[in-house]
Amino acid sequence: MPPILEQGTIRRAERLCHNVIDLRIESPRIAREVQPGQFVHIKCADDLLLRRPISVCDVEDGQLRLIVEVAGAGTRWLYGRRAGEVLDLLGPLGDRGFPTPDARGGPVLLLGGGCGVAPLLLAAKCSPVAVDMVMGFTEKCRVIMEQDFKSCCRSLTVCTDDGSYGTAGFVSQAALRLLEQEDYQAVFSCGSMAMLKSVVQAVERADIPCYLSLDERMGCGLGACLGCAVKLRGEGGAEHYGHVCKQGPVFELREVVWDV
Amino acid sequence: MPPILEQGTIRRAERLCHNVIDLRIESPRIAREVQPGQFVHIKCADDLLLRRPISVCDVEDGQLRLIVEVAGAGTRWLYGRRAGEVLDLLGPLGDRGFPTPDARGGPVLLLGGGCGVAPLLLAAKCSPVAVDMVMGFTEKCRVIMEQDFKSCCRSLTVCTDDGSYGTAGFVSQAALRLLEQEDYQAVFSCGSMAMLKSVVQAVERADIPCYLSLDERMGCGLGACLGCAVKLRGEGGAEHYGHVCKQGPVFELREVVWDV
Amino acid sequence: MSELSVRFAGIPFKNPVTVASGTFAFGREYVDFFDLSRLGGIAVKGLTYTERQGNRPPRIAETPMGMLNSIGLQNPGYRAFIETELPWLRRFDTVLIANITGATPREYAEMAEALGGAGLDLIEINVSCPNVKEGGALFGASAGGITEVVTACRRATDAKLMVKLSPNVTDIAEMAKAAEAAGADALSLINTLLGMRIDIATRRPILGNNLGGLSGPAVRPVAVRMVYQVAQAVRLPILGMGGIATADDALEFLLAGATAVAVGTATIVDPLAPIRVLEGLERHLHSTGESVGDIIGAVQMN
Amino acid sequence: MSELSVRFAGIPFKNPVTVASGTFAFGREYVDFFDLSRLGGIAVKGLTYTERQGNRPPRIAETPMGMLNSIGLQNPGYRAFIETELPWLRRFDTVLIANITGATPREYAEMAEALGGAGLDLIEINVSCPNVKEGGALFGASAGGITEVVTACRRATDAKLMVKLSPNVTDIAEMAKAAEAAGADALSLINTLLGMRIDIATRRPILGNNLGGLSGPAVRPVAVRMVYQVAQAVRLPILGMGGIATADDALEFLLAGATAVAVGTATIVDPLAPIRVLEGLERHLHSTGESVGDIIGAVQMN
Ligand SMILES: Cc1cc2nc3c(=O)[nH]c(=O)nc-3n(C[C@H](O)[C@H](O)[C@H](O)COP(=O)(O)OP(=O)(O)OC[C@H]3O[C@@H](n4cnc5c(N)ncnc54)[C@H](O)[C@@H]3O)c2cc1C
Ligand SMILES: Cc1cc2nc3c(=O)[nH]c(=O)nc-3n(C[C@H](O)[C@H](O)[C@H](O)COP(=O)(O)OP(=O)(O)OC[C@H]3O[C@@H](n4cnc5c(N)ncnc54)[C@H](O)[C@@H]3O)c2cc1C
Ligand SMILES: Cc1cc2nc3c(=O)[nH]c(=O)nc-3n(C[C@H](O)[C@H](O)[C@H](O)COP(=O)(O)O)c2cc1C
Ligand SMILES: Cc1cc2nc3c(=O)[nH]c(=O)nc-3n(C[C@H](O)[C@H](O)[C@H](O)COP(=O)(O)O)c2cc1C
Ligand code: FES
Ligand code: FES
Repeated sequence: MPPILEQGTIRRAERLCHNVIDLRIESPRIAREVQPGQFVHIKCADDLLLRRPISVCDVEDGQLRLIVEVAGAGTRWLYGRRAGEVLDLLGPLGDRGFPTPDARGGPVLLLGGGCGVAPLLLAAKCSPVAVDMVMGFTEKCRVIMEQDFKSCCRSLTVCTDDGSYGTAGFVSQAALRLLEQEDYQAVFSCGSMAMLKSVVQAVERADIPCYLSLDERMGCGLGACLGCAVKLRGEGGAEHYGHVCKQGPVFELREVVWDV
Repeated sequence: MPPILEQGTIRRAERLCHNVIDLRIESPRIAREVQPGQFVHIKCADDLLLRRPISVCDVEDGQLRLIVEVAGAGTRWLYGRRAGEVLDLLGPLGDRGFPTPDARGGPVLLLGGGCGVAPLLLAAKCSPVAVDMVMGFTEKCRVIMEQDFKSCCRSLTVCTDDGSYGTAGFVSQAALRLLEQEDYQAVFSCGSMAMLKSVVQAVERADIPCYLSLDERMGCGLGACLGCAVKLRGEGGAEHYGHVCKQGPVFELREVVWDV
Repeated sequence: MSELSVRFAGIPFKNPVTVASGTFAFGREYVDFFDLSRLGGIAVKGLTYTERQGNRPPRIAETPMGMLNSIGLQNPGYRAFIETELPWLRRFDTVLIANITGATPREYAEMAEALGGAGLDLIEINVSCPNVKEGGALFGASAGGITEVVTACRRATDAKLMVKLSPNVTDIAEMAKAAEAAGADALSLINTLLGMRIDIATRRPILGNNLGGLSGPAVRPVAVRMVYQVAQAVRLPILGMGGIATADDALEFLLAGATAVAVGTATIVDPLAPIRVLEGLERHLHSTGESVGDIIGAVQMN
Repeated sequence: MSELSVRFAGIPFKNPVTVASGTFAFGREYVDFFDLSRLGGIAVKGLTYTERQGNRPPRIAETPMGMLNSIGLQNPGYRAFIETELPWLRRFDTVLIANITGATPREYAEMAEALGGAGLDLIEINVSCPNVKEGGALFGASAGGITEVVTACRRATDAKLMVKLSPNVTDIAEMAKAAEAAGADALSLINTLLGMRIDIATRRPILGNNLGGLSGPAVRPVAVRMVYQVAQAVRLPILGMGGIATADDALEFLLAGATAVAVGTATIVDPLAPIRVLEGLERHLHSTGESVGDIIGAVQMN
């Protein structure tokens, strides 16, 4: 599925909470091709040169669903969009999204933090096996997409850092409990670097594959500019730089060299 | 009247012809102070660094009226504005607009070309003596503001270069005829450089003051950056550079050194 | 001492926000917008030995997030400045910075002497104006030229001397070291990058003078880099500038090693820009509980 | 000959629109967007003597209408290029431009020889990469360094040599003359301007490598100026680049004296940018009835 340039018309723009928007974008050509974990690269305001990568959260009726949280100028611009406006999209990008679970294997555990829950929805919907979802937010008013996950997951655990909603504590803590109880065939995770780190620690002990969607500053999104480097461990253990936009954005935890 | 920074809300945005828009902007503080010939300096799109100078065409009920013709990226952005949107304005600018005619003197002759007719409307409305207006356009479909001038001028001559409407020919030709018939106390003119040149030639023979609104690329609009230079002839005949934004934008024809 | 105040070349600045030479004239145009005494300092329009009319128009061309100017130092000459503008400017409680360009080291020295004598707090030696034929950038393009001009000025006055460096050089640190060795008290950078725009319709450069100096946000990454390199190379305090439009921009320069900053092109766009930078800086310091001094040069390299 | 074709260093280009080294990899990522045979030429990602992994991330930082990159020449080495990429690229009817950076003049020469032997149309000698420690910009910062590298390459091959000049120099014309005297067949400019951005929250440079190269529309006025200056100083054909995103931008470079242009950062933003530039140029020529040759160097100074 080669990447496509498409002008997508926003059909719905709904604020989920302060600084988080849920966009439904008519983009039939990209929507037809997209796989869980892939992203679109969006041209934002005229005064912002580079595109911004945003994961596809869901697809339905030729529409892409994107969840965007304000992090800077580009995402603030996206947060200000309204139905009827048109976005310049490049996608679907990423040769590797979340893998399709083995239909004969155990269930899959999804771990998402903040806006990082978004790409896990499509992964959950496309899973041939049961999925358990753990999602974490700083506090009650930041919780999003609870209903979406409830309707497609076997179980849903909502955590808040401050205990103002659901289970108090971090995603990794809830994950540890679930990993003890159940034989998962894989873990899929997406969230902030801090969350991923703690997930890595939690999962490393369990001997199951863990797929992480990584964040890196991007240029082309196509694998050409070599901007979005991530240090990987190759077959023989040799380290090299791969590229998040092309070889990812999802990587298996053990291929990644955690420098930082 | 020191210049004012004001956020003006567009109350009406009406296309007068292809690429020409008529904007009414709620800007009570600037509107209260503005004199004929003065301009406002407008921040346009986020990716355009500098403001754009636009003459005030009229004031009514705390609203500025501006006529903008697309000439490049900034004016194209202005052309795309709609009622309800807010503009960042700096004005009124220019220490010298069109002078107030002597109430006991003869009538005044106004010569405008294209969008250059705009600032002449306020001058006409503020004149204590009768005004004759000659306005020129390339062709019929470019004629604007005919009614506006009709209602405040003693006579109105509309010229088109191709004769598709009104009198065929240039403003300067019609001006010559009027100058022969009538003892004007002054000529006020605004238009393209080509039009101003031909007006200068026509008027130079008549021994009456002629006030021209000049165009120059601007930075600050305040007289600080010294960007908008125009060569002037001083008292003793010595040439020096004055600044359109501050000492103008209106100059008497004989002070200007016509280099180009 | 407030958390905003800094000492710069021994001179107390109430805050580190100044306005850049040539973008603020002699201040008169801005008194309607804010009290000039709020500024840490004011660098006045570049002065020359005798009156200059400047270059022919057009003098300004917009570029992507930047602007080219080819003003060419239009100014009444340094004597007229001392007589007509200085007495008026003195009413403001702010550091006054003269900015001088000579055709020869001798002209620089005479101006520095006279302006020092007239009580200017700081004299900015502009060896980097790209828009005049004689002097200016000619001196700033080599360490030898800088040495010559600064040495001449140093001999002529005890006033504080700040050398304004050109970014149009291979090795900015070398220029900084030359200025330091010749006795400069401070450095300011960057002046404008030499650039050109051609009108494709007329097939002529937009600027009457053909080439001009690029300023504004577009040049900021180059300016931050040069401030950092110079801060590593010399011990002189640095007045950083080049595309500063917000407090965040100013913080980048302070972190890179500037002791104070100047707002230039941003003021041309928004007369209140220097005040917005100042107020944003103030808010930032309140929120972190730091003083400006804690931020200067505090960048941690990767 | 169509009105779009040009001869560049004796090589026929079907049109003057190429893609800049490092922004197009080896072309594979763009075949889904357009037929690469439509391009006048393709400059491949910078090659080094042996494989390089490049610099640590982050490698990209956005700036006002520009971007900084510190890729650091991640590439498989020139031999792997010849073996793996070149045969694939050969299927396209376009001029292939190798881009080489050595740690020593000898490495440059060996690569030039091998790539010339492999039938590359044009070899771009990159003496201006700001993102590697050895070689690269080190050579491009002085006329002596350029002479050394170009002389070594000239001795090693009869292939056409194009020297890619760095904008981070005091006198670009001097560098161009050195390249011409040492036997270069063409020049390309500009490479990136050295810059830096600091994240004010972490107080660290955004780029893992701290400094990086600035490209994109922000640098265009500097690039146009340098192309003009170089065109005045030497007789070599110039491949102009730096912030070209539209046909109008390309026309500015041609008017300033470039014989062909390269689209770089714009392709990173919009994969179709080179085609848009090409089609716009075509439309422009149709409307004026000219050929590209009529435009090259046609700027009239004021
Ligand atoms: C594969 C992928 C998928 C993503 N999916 C989502 C999503 O579904 N929803 C969501 O809200 N965010 C998502 N992000 C993060 C999002 O791309 C950044 O928040 C956004 O690029 C920040 O841009 P800005 O202009 O708001 O911030 P600024 O800080 O102004 O951006 C400046 C530059 O840095 C880059 N940048 C800054 N932060 C990041 C970051 N965390 N990751 C990548 N680039 C960054 C920007 O793209 C831009 O080039 C995703 C990132 C990646 C790599
Ligand atoms: C005092 C004054 C009053 C004006 N009044 C009006 C008016 O009422 N209606 C109207 O339609 N136009 C008016 N103009 C002209 C208008 O300012 C320009 O058409 C406009 O600035 C062009 O900007 P742009 O972004 O569309 O074009 P671009 O070519 O993209 O602009 C690039 C840069 O050049 C400057 N520039 C380009 N052309 C001109 C020009 N002719 N005059 C001044 N600067 C220019 C721009 O301001 C900008 O800085 C006036 C100009 C002046 C000086
Ligand atoms: C219109 C204009 C006029 C300038 N005049 C001078 C000058 O007279 N002397 C000087 O040293 N620098 C002059 N400069 C350079 C500025 O002081 C400053 O160094 C440069 O513009 C970079 O800062 P900025 O990007 O904030 O504008 C001028 C800049 C502009 C834009
Ligand atoms: C991501 C990136 C990688 C680059 N890599 C190289 C390179 O390998 N070799 C080289 O000579 N120039 C390289 N350049 C410089 C470009 O070829 C070009 O000279 C510069 O970016 C200016 O053009 P632009 O503004 O159109 O991008 C690179 C530029 C970018 C943005
Ligand atoms: S963003 Fe260009 S290679 Fe990944
Ligand atoms: S625009 Fe700044 S002086 Fe006129």
